[in-house]
Amino acid sequence: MSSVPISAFLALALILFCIGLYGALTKRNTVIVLISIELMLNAVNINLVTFSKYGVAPAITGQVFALFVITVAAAEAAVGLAILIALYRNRKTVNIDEMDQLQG
Amino acid sequence: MENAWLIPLFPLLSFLVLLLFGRKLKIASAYVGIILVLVSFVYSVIVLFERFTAPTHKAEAVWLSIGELQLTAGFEVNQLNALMLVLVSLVSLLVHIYSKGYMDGDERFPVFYAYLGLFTFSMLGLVMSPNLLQTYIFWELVGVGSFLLIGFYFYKESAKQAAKKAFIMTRIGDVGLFIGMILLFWQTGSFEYDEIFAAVGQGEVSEKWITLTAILIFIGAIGKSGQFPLHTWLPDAMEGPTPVSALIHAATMVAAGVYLVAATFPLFAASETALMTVAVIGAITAIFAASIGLVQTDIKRVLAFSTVSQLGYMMLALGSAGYVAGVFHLMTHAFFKALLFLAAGSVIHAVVTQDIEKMGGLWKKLRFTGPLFLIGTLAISGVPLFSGFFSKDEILMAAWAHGNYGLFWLAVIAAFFTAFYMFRLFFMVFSGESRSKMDNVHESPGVMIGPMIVLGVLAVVAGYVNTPWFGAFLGDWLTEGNPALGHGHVEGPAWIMFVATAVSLLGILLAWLMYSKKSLERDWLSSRAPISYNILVNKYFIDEFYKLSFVYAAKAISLFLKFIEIFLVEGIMKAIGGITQAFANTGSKLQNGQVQTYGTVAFVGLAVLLVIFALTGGYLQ
Amino acid sequence: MLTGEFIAFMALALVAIIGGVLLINLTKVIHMVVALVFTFVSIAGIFVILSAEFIAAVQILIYSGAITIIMLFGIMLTRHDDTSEPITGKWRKLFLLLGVLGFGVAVYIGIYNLDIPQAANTLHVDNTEQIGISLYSHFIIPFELTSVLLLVALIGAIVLAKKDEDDEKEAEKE
Amino acid sequence: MTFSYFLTFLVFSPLLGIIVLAFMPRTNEKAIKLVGFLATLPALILSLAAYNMYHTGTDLAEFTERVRWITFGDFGSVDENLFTVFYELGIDGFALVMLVLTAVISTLAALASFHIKKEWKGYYMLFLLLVIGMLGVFTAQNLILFFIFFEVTLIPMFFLIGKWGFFEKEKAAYSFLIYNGLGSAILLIVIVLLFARTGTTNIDALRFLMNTPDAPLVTPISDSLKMGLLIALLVAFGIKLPIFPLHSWMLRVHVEAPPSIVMLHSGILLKIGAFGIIRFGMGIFPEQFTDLAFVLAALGVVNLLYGAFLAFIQDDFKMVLAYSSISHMGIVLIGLGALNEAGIQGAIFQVVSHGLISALMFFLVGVMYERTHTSHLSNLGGLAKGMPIAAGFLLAGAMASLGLPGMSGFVSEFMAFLGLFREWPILAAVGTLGIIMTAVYLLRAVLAITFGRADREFDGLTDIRTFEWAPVLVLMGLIVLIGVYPAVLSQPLQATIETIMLGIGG
Repeated sequence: MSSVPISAFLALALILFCIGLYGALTKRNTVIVLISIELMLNAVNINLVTFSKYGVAPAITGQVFALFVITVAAAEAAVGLAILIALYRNRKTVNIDEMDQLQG
Repeated sequence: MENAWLIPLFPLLSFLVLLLFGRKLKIASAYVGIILVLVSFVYSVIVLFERFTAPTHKAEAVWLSIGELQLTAGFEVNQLNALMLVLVSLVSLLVHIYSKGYMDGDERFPVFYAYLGLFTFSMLGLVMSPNLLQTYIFWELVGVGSFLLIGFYFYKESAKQAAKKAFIMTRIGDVGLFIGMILLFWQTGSFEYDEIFAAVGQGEVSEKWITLTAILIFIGAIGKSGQFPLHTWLPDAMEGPTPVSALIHAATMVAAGVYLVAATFPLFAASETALMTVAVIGAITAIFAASIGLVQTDIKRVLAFSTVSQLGYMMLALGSAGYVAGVFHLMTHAFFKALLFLAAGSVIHAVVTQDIEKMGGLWKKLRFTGPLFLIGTLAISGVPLFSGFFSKDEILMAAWAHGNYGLFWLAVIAAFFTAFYMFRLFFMVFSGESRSKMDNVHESPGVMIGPMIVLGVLAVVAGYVNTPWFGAFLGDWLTEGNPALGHGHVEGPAWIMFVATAVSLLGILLAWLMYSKKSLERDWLSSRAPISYNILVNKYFIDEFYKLSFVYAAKAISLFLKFIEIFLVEGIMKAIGGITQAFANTGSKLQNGQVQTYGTVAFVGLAVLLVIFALTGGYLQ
Repeated sequence: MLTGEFIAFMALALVAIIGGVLLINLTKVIHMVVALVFTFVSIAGIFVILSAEFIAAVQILIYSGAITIIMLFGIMLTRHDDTSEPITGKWRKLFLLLGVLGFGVAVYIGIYNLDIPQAANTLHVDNTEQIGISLYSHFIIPFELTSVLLLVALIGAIVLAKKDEDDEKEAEKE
Repeated sequence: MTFSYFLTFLVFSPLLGIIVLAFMPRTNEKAIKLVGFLATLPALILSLAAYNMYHTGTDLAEFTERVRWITFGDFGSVDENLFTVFYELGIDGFALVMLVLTAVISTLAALASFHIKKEWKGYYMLFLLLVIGMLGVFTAQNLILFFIFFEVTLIPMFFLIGKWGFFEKEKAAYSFLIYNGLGSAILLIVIVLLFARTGTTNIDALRFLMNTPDAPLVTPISDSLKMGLLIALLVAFGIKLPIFPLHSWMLRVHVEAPPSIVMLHSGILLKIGAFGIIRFGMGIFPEQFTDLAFVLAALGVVNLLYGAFLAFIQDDFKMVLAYSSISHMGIVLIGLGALNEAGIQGAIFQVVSHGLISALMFFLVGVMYERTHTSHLSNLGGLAKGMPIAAGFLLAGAMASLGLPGMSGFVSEFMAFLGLFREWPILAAVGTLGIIMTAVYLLRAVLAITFGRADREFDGLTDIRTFEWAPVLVLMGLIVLIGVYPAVLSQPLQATIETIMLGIGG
């Protein structure tokens, strides 16, 4: 029925996830880090939707979950940016390597 | 005879009592020791007489069980054992009595008697053992007794070294016995003598194994009996008190090696190679030690080398299938050599030196010791009518009859040497002018003379139990009912007896000419052939050789291992420490407060796990 | 087997990946966000291929629309002096790259020959209706909770981003 | 008749002492020492009672006690005991012997601790905790309990070395902790893996599961994994034993720890390694063990010779004894490697015998150090004059150590070699070189201390004092007892060895 194998979708999701991950862990600019995280979430969505169609037990649930993920991602993006702006106001920088308050 | 196991326990009791209460008993500890050993001796004599009429008695109980295997302990009274019991307890008794005088005034007097008790216990236990394992146990205990007594003067550096050397050299031999015993056990399934002999007799053990195990057991005998090449401890062992030398290093313990070969004789008899080894080692030791004895100047060392040489004789006898000859010489030698040592002790007691160059002219001053020493000297030299003559004759006969002609002539030369150096000793000590600085040289007390007289009598008459003229009583009795041990008496050509007599008389004559009459130059050898003289004085440089080879080799190996220890083992230690530290350092560096670093580490960790997972197929099977 | 579906998938996937790679490699922040828009849109296309039309619509609305715009605002509200990466990050980057590659390979080993038997499904029929039904029946409680979450996020974002006047004053004093 | 909580009381009886000590003023030296000593007595009395009951025919299984403790997951529907950890104590003949040995040496070490000069309160509290750990290790019936008790021995030991030791005590304590921590970690991995795969950690159950084909395991374990687990176990316990080249920590501990603690360490703690190898290595993985037997025997010979040669050139007497421990543990390995009845029995005998002998030797070292303030051979000499009794016991201890017949060392050495000669005669013959070397180094060291001319400063030495008599006499008595009448040991061991032999299939 389908000419595209399930593994192709999964592989695409994997590649996007890896790119997002790499970006999230290497970029200095906090905005880009946030964007990379969005990309990772998107990759997850691809998986969810793929399994919703091609999984062992196809069901709509996968798509519903993708919706939830998108919602949470949107909320996260909003809060993340708010924090970023608050931080920027305090420290005049958006570079993530200058934020090391975690260090004791 | 059922209660013969009590015999060794009396000296053990003496040991324990003196160890616990010796300090309070002081001089009375001598009486404790003497009485208890006397009981042993009396009982041994009774057992011996019972044995003349009754058959061999053997009793055993399980000592240790290993799964199905059951190792037993017990005692056995056969002809050889009964004879040895009397011999050991007698000499021990005499030495106990003698020491009362000799050790008088020593502050560790009770300790000395305690050690004597321990030694006597072990030696009596040794000669009653019905199996190899028990033999080995007492064999080692005997070694400890000897070690303790050699090191009795513990504050002397030389005594310390001698004790250590004695223990280690004999231990090397013991390991041979240990290996031989275990191998024999796995071949025959038993440590029991009779079962081993039965297995060997029925051909259950291959020739190769018999030879191997017999030679290993013989290595044990080499160590204990001071045979070449493990003889070097015995002369050094003379650092101990002289009565100890008489008891341990002349009459009993060193003869244990001979006893061991005799006790396992059927095993040796089954392998011609093993017999030949014993004979060759024996003959080499006999001539080799005798040649060293020619030039020594310490009275006890001369006697020590003569002991080594005589033990070589016994080995030669056993190796030539002369079971009776070996045991016979063991017995006579015990008497005359103990006599010689006790007499030497008496001499040392009188002049407070062991150097024969500083003695001389003592014949008139020591009215008892002198004649007794002469008896011993005559006996050991093989002068006819004394005990040594008969037993030595028997050995030569056995060697000739067995076809060891080369060894026979070696033995004859050794007999010549023996006669020469023993009389050299005698003349230097007792004849001529006094070279001693001591003024008040006096005879030893009666408590020392008494035992010597007993031994003197025995040194003369002991030979008559087995003579070609009056019948070989001892031989017949020893071999009775046991054909594996050979005949009671070996017939040999009559000229052997004359040759033996001739060489010993020749030796005596030569010694007389050199040292008493002084018609021959004394330093004949040292001036004509200084090299060979040097070699003899330094005992063929064997001690030096051992020092250079084995001692340094052990040191070198140890140092090499120390390097391994420092670089390899400590290296592992350092590596473990270093890795831990490196981890800690990296870890603390990673704690820089940056989320991305944390994320990286966490993620890479996950990735590594996943890769491992993927590579191993997902699961450790 | 060059079906239309396959060609569409390949094209969309290619665009998505190129977008992602550009996100990593471009230097200007604005360019990066624009590159990302391409990725988001192609992912929406992928959703269509996977017969999730509703999700595709939501994807375009939320991601390509809302989130991108928020990000742009964020960029504009903050200062961006695009300097070069610090040198110390080099090793970490390499380390991470190896980790990411290892992770990718390991997961790929797990999925590359994944073969799940096809089961008939009716997802493409009235997709939106199906989602609606399950959202309002089976997932009603999580759905309501999502609204709470969004509300919290909204208020939180406002509180965080609002200028704190006390702080401002203190900052001026110093 | 069953003995409920007999073993619990035995194991935890020193706790009573800890509690009493906790409420005592820290300056009351005499009372603290007395309480510390008395607290070791209940365990001694109970263990002797257990030994006596065994001899009068009580079945050792009656001592077993079992309480459900921790349950992981919910597998009640499959088997209610699956993934459940019990608090279970029990003993077999081997454990009984080790228990008695531990109790005896603990009591004597408590006496020897009278030499301790500072902070008695903390010392005795840690000491008693250590005793609890050791008693527990030998009675634990499952691996998790075993591991807990095993760890309980580590911590007090660390502080006892680090606080009351000699000059480089901190370094010794840390190297002790690093090595043993590593060993515990490996042990923990093995235990957890076994638990996950089988759902049980009970030793008898594991022995059954591992050696029954088609046993109902939760997940199967391949032969190669079993081999891996066995090797891991051997490494973990090999550190403890110690096997060359994992021994360097133990040298430091022997030299730096206070002698009373070394008595326990050398006497008991090292034996946990042997106990573990026999109980778990041989018990749970007999087939794999058979494959490794030669390696073990060869390692044993290496240990024996390596220790002996290095002991030969040491100047510190404690170092000599430390290397001699390595050498003697080689005999344990030799016996285990021989893998026949004689060998295994020899190994267990050596465990007990070396425990007694090294405790005696280190006690004497403590006695001498207290008087002369040195343990270096080059500084000592002629002590036989000043303290003849101590010197005599030292010599007797050395004789026992070098395997003099009539003492326990000989029996074990003899049986181990008897076993090895049957399997690998050539290797055994090489090993006998160790017998000679043992005599060489021990005599060298002991004669250097006792013989020779006495130094002037050693003139006014006092000999063995009142409380010092008890340890030397008891230890010497036991050494001679085992040497003369080995049945006291071999009888309880019979059943254990039969079980092991059954597993090996010999």
